[in-house]
Amino acid sequence: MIPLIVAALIIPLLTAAFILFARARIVIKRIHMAGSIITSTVLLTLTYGIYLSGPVGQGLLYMDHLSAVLVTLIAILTFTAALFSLSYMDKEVAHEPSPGKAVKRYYILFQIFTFTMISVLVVENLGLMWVAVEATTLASALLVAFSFSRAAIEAAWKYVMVCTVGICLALLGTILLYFAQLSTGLEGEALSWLALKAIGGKLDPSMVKIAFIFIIIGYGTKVGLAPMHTWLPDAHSQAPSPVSGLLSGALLSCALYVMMRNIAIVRDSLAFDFIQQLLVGLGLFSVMLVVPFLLVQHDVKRLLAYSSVEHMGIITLALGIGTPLAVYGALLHIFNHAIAKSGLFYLAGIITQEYRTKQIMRIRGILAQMPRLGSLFLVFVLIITGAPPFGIFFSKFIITWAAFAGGFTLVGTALLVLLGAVFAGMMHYSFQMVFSSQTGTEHTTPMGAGAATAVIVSLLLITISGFYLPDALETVLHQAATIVTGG
Amino acid sequence: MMQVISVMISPLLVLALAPLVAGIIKKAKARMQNRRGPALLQSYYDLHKLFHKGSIISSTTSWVFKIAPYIYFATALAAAMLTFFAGPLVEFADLFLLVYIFAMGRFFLALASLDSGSAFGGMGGSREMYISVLVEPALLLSLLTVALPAGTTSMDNMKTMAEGFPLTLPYVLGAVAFFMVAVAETGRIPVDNPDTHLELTMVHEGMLLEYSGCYLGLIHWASMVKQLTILVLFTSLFLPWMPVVNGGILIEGIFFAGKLLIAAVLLAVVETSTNKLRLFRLQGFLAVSCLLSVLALVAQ
Amino acid sequence: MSLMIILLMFTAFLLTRVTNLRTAVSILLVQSVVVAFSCLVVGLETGKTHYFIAALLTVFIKAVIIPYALFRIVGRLKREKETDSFLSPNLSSLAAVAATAVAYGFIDRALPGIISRDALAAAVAIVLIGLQIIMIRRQAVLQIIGLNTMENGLYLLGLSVTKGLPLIIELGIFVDILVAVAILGLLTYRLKLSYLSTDTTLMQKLKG
Amino acid sequence: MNATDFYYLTLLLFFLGIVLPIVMPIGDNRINFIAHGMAAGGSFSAVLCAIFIFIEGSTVLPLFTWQHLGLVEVKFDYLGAYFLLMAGILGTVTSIYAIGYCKEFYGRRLRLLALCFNGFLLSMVIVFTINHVVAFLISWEMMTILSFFLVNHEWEQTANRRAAYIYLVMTHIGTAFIIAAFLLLATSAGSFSFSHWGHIPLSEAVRNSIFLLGLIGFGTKAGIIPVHVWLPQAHPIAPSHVSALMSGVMIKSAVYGLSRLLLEFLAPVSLWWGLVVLVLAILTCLLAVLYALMENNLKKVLAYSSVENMGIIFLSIGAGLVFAAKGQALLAGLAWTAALFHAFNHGLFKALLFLGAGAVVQATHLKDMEEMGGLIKTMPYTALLFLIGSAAIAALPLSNGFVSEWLTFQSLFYLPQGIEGIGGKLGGAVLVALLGLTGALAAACFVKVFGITFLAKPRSHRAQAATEREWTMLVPMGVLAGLCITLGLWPNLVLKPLKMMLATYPELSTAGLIDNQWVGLVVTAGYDETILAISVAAGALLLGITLALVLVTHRSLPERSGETWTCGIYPTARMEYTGTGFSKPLRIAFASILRPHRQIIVDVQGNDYYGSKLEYRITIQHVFTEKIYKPFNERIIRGAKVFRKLQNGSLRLYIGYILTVTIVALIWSSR
Repeated sequence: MIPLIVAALIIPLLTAAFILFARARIVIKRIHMAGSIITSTVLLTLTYGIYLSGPVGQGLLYMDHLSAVLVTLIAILTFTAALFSLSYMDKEVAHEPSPGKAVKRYYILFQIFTFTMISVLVVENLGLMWVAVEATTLASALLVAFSFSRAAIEAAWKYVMVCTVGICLALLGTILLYFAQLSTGLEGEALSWLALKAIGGKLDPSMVKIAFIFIIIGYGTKVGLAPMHTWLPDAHSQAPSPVSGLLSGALLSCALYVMMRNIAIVRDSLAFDFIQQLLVGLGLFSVMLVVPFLLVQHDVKRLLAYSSVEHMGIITLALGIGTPLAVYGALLHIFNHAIAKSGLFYLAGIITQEYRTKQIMRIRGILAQMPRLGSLFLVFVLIITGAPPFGIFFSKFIITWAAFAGGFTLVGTALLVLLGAVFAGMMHYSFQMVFSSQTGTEHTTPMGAGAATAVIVSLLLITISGFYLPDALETVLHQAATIVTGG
Repeated sequence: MMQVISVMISPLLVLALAPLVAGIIKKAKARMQNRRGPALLQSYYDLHKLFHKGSIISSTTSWVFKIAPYIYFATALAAAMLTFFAGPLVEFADLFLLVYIFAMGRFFLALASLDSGSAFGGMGGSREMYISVLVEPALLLSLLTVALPAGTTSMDNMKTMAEGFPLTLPYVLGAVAFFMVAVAETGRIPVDNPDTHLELTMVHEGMLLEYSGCYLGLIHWASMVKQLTILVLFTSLFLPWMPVVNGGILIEGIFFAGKLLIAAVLLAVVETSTNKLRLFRLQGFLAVSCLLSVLALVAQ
Repeated sequence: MSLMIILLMFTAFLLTRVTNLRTAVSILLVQSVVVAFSCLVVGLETGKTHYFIAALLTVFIKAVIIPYALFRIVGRLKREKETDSFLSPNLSSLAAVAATAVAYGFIDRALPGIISRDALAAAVAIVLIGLQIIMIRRQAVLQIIGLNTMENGLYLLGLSVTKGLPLIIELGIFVDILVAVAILGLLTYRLKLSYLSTDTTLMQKLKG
Repeated sequence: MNATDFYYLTLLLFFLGIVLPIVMPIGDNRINFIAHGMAAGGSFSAVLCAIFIFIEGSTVLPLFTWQHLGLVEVKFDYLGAYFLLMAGILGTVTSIYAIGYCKEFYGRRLRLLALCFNGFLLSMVIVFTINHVVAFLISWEMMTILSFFLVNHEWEQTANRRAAYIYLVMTHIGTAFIIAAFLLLATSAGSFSFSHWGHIPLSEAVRNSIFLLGLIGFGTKAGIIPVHVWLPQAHPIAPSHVSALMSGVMIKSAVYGLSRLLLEFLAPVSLWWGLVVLVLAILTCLLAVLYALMENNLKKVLAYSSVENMGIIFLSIGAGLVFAAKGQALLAGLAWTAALFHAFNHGLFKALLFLGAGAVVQATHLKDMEEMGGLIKTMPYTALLFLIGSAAIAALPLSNGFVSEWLTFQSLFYLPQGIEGIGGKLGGAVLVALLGLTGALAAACFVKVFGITFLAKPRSHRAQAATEREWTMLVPMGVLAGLCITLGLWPNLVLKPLKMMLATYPELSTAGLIDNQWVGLVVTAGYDETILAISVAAGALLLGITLALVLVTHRSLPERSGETWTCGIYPTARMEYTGTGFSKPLRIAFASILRPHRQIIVDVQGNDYYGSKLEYRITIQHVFTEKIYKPFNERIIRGAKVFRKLQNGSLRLYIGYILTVTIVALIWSSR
């Protein structure tokens, strides 16, 4: 198992190195695709291994069921994003002065980004986890700024600044947590998650409380919780669409993962209703705050980005409720949201390429001109807003159910109503773009094979997850929920 | 057997008597206006004439135009049979059924008025439906002043209940309310003028403008039957007192006829002593009726 | 150690006042050297080797590479100067004083009787001042410096309360900072190319 | 064969109806026949299934065990079967009608239409039978989404899109309330199976919140004012066979849901629930029928009339709640009978009218009644059937509409027995009077609809060129018309199973409703029995007609044909009374509610006295749309625009947010 983990870390870096020395674009693409497929396979094998044999760890590397959930996710998402990038990027760089270089840069950064995300999930130490999270920001910042247009630079700048400031607060929290660990006087590796988890109950509550606040706000910035979410719509809207999909689906989930790791530790020493109030409050606030942005929006990718904020809010809320059911729902929702949202970003990418604008006002008549694309987009919007019988409906339902069962009746009702408002906003703009007889563009190009496959794979996965989860995934999800709830 | 015979006879009786009542009202009205007025039996002559004349059917019309008189006639007769308190079907009479049987006749007549394609017909139909909309709640409310104490909407029980009711203020209020509705429902001044021949002021007559011959006869006859029915309703529910003498069916019949006569003359008096209201003042008129009914219900 | 803390606070205060980019980078350099010295001091106190390595790394990365990189960027940015800050230098110094007061107040209130109270409070104060610099200053380079100040404050915190993080983590942090500065520097350069200025308030296109 | 087999057959056929249009590479003509044939077959099998349920009694059919969510079952009980029967009958006729009607859609996304239609039917069948709340919610939401696609089928027009959007969003938000209500119940009961939800001990506050949430949720689907606004917009723009199904069955699913909620889950009920429902219902009836009367778009009139009829159904539900709260089982039984029977009847005649309207719209390609007219001559069968539907919806005696309206009247009449004192008496009387007013307005409305659409001379070339539709469209309408009359004459056909169903609820008793085969209905709820003598009334009417026929035809009088008298001018269609004119007196009478605004544009070029052109426009104010929804919507948008300033692009502001949150959180934590 451990060699596999190491392999999962090394393969993306190796791929990046190979790409660096490759010349022809077709070769670059092949290396890239091969690397991604191998990475994904390794990651899926890891999950299966964890399902069979339980947590593994050695030194600084550690994987348990919680990481397995996220690893699965990364495996799926890097695969679809890699696949989608193939045709998308060709079109994207067509107008660059030196397309070959740009493509090369993109694929290298892509692989490095994958590496940083995987490293977040496989390290055991909270300090290293912090390092890895910061590394994801840095790796993705250049992807966000990929086109170096004014808007892209602006987005990347804000992304790095806001996230780094946030992450600095998380570091402050982590140091305080370390201080609390030292203060117990017990032996144990510094900031080791397992060690901290073992002595969780003995940590000084007042210190842990402050540490936890800093950690939640710090990683919350990265998760995109309001009001620290400000970087998110900028970065998501300016990044190339496969990267937007990865940012929204994988990166936010990784940040959530780190948050969950920390929650698992502090649960033993803090009064539980403190954690509940903090997380439920932040979660509900996030859902609430995005509503006006979804009701009045002009940019299709920003629309999707705000929807991500909303979903992160829902997940945080579920984590705050904290019952095993709620956490299970949260994990399932992370999974479903990642797949659906990345699919949606891919589609939005195709749309923006075809219409050469992100302005909703200018995108008209998708269904009339590109029936397949239009219907796929519509279906995905329905999925993301929680229409049955797709996966998101179920995870949303489980979370709401957990809210009611956990005594958060008012919160649950408020959440349902807010989701209705979100639905109204999302649908309004989607209808404008999809149904209309006016035309926005004259000539259309057929969807690339890679792009189509990526979208179809996402659609299939999200549809199946509505009806059936493989036993392995189901078990892993349950075990992961137990880990977060302190089992 | 007796029952079957009376079922057969009662409609004929109604049909036979209705023009007479209409004649009485006309005569009384004329007398009060210091006119000689038409003969008491003039309505019979009119009907006789109409039923011996051919008719002109507008080429614009369809079969709806032709069936409407039949249905109107049938509803009037059915209403009479279900209200005529001497009749054998009385136990089947129900307030809501009665109201809706009237509505049925009106429905088809209004359709027929539109079928002719003339503006006058349409205007008549439109106004008739307007009046019916105002009348219906008032009619129901005034009947409820009797039905609610009776605890049932069966006409028979309502009548029994009314007979045992002492002459009190609520009763009088209810009676006045119903009488106002009766004026509207029979199409008399101040709601409608049955004698007008000026197209723009016609309501009920406006709908009939295109009818002639026996179709017109049917409708006229049905209107008279309807008028009689409503008067009977009034007398049975709001003037229910009978003499203490037990003189069998004949004495009762005569007494009943007397009360009917009073009601008919009352109608004539009202018609003579008031002016026709402007069409859009009717809301107020019927609102007063509703208010009186409500007062009656409160006071009970 | 207290001397180091005082020096650090002093540099942080200075940073709130400078308008010249080159001066600001120099101050950051001094700050980093002070941080390295503190590390060395702790190393001498405890006698553990990894502090010496950490101090060496600090000097190398924070006092050599980063200032060098920033100097190079500043060299390319001709006629860039901090003007029309959100707050005037006096007011921003006042804000820094306020931040220090808040930090002390907060530490006393939340963690009464903690051992290294001064160091903790100073560290929090420096973090807050760093945040302030990012908020108040318009120039991209100054914002980068603000970020570094924050990081230095945190480093100081780690040193003073926990006697430093494990070496591998520190190594990671150093690499992150280095890469962050590199990327921000690259972005600053691109900023200059496309906006012809490194005034970050120009970047207000993405909204809503 | 038994109920289960037919149920599976239904599911199978609908499933085929969904899959075949996707996979079969054949022409639209065959798709049309196959898909709608499947739909018709499936629906008919649903009818048989429902009948067998009534014969065999309730059964539970376990399907599968769902992770976390427990055992999913299909429950065949009488309540479900009653609605299944309704869905089956209407599904069958509308599917057959669709075969003819959908020829219009050849080459215009017919496959999508057909498969959504099958899916829509499937989801409704599942809604009425499933016994598991999550499965219920899924099929409920599927019903909404699929019907949205049907409504939105002709999305090329902006107005359609807008209406479909409002429909989707409003019902989606309604579903949110239903989910909240059901989750409250589920967490209290500790189970997702409807079977375990009866008589759960709940606190008063929880019960009341469940009621209110359920009322809002289901009320939205039912189109109860003030959450009705989607209905008059969505129903008219759907293809007509879909409108028929939506008005006929889909909005009744709200009645189904409320029945389950109020009869099974929340029993015993509180008095004030009934009062709330009564007030909303009467408001719904009156306003909707007034709007219907003012409307000139044929299908919109029908849509508003659906709102009105939902109001009538809710009136009896309200009365039923009042009686049940007071323990008056007999009267409660009467009121629920009235409600559910009217639901059934409305399904029949409203579907008939929508199908008829569809035929007219297809034949003329017109929507506005003011341009129609004279269709009775070119489309005689459609006209006759439409007339029967109009008579039924105007509750004329001998139609099924009258029977259920009579029952509603009766249940309102007995209201004083549920509410003591003068309040009950007056309330009952006023409600009866207002229902009478509603009835009269509905009659006026349908006089207008039929008269303006079908009678007199055609008002446009298109109306003149209309032709009768083919038999696949006429036969379904004929079946519905036949059912309307059959149930009007012999209501026990449906009342009998209905009574069987209501008798299963201990709070209700149907012993007071005696079916006297020969006379009609006998209600023994008051001090004495009240009789609805259908046969007598029919006999009397028949007698009257016979007598009239004898009078007229006993001697053959000459009958001449001539022109309508129009003061000596040759009559043209332009002299006919218009729909707007027809409803004008009522518009003036109810001006305080309708707030009509009229605009007269005179072009006096050429001649100062009679000008060359005169245009008359009248608009009325839909009070809830204008006074609540529009300002609300505007305020939300304005508010959203203000909130958007939070993200104004300034980095320092963003950093400030983080700082603020940190400080707030720290202060809050050390409180």
